[in-house]
Amino acid sequence: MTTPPHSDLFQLVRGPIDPAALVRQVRAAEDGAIVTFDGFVRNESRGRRTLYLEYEAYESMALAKMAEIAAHIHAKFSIHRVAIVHRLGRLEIGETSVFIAVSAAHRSAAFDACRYAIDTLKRTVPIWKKEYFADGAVWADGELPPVPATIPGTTPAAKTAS
Amino acid sequence: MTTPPHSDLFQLVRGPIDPAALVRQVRAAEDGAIVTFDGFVRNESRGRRTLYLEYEAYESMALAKMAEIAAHIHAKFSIHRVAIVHRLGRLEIGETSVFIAVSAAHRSAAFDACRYAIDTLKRTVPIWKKEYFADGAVWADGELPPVPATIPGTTPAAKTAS
Amino acid sequence: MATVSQSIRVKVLFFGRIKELIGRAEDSADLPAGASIERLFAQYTALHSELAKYRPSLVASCNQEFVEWTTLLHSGDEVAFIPPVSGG
Amino acid sequence: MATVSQSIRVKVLFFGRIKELIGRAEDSADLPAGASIERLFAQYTALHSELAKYRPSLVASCNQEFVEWTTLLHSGDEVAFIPPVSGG
Repeated sequence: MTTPPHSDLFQLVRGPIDPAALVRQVRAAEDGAIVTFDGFVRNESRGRRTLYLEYEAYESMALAKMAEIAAHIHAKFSIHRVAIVHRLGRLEIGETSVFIAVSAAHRSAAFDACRYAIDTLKRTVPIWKKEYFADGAVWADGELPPVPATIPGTTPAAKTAS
Repeated sequence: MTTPPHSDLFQLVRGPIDPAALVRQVRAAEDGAIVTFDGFVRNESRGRRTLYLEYEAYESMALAKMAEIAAHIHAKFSIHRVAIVHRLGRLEIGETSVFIAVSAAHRSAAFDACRYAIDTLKRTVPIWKKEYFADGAVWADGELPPVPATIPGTTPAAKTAS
Repeated sequence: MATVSQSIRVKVLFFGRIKELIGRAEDSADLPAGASIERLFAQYTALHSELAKYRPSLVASCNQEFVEWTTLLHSGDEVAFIPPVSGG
Repeated sequence: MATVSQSIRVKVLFFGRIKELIGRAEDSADLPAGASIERLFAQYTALHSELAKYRPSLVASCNQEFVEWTTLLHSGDEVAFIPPVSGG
């Protein structure tokens, strides 16, 4: 659990997600609107009946990318706080895999920011979903994250000393 | 409480709104996404510190208009169910005045429909808010609902016999 | 056969600032047959002159539908003069 | 003074279908100084020829940032070959 300046929250969890707790995390008396996105396991995928899913993540990088999404939406939209939680491991039909809550003084920013957050999460956060069917399992088709423009010859600094 | 074909729900309540119950109302195994909007009482209004609010409604018409919004979003977007609840009476700072939950197979429809629902509710549902400040109370500036184009000379049928 | 000057009775509802101005939430009004909502409103402005200034910021409803002020009324209709709405 | 052919050691992480193909989640790899991520990937395709066909559908990361395959590595870097992501 990371709690940077705005009291935002980013988590990867292995048990059920508690939406009410996340909404409490972002709610404040100066706000007037909270928009939430709850993504949960559908019972079918491209016409095949899903049995269950398994999610895995590159955890340190996923949390860093979730914090990056939060930084972007604070910069782009007049929002107050955001909470982003993704569950890992085995998930049954109907269980929440991702939950995002955004608070703001006004609804328009909350809607825009929540949508930007889930859209960007799906394109850039290193999490993978394996779909289990009666006749086998497949890694879900996904999206290849874009590589940001870099200054030639530079390398990201190692986060830990070698 | 009205439960038309899609198991949609429209309510005007005088006690606290329970978001979890409304999310359960719209959630189904064939869905994958729920977007919610939670509107709650801010501690200020145009720079003045709010003490509390009072909401009143033209109740029968408000429920009819909420059902109309639901019919519109079912027609416009690929959604599954919608729940729309508005609270009436006295509300303290931080309390939820309106809660909307929309379920869908895919997130885009759920976002679009939820936003359309709250935007339309604010323009067309006959509910009024009185804001109480330390130095008095005012009816909130609102929006004048548009009158739909009508066939000249016709009148809406009375809902009850005279 | 209807008589020439038959009268009708409608139910009238008041909300928000209009309710405070009229001093009641509900009324029953008698009108000549064929009267419009505009005519009904004029009956109230005759009694409450301050009401007139709100006319541009009101919309009429008849039987829970927003309607034009020219809408003709019938016995049993439920009419309201709706101030700007501020739910949400 | 650095010697001419100093070698570096990097940490390599595998996820999803790539983890299944390689048969492990994590590895430690030795490379000549100045080697790129592309060069590191080539060391794995030499051992696991089926890996080559995934190259167009992978993006490289270095120290938790998405980077170009031409990025040069340094000792202690954490590298991953990221398949299309499917969170949410």
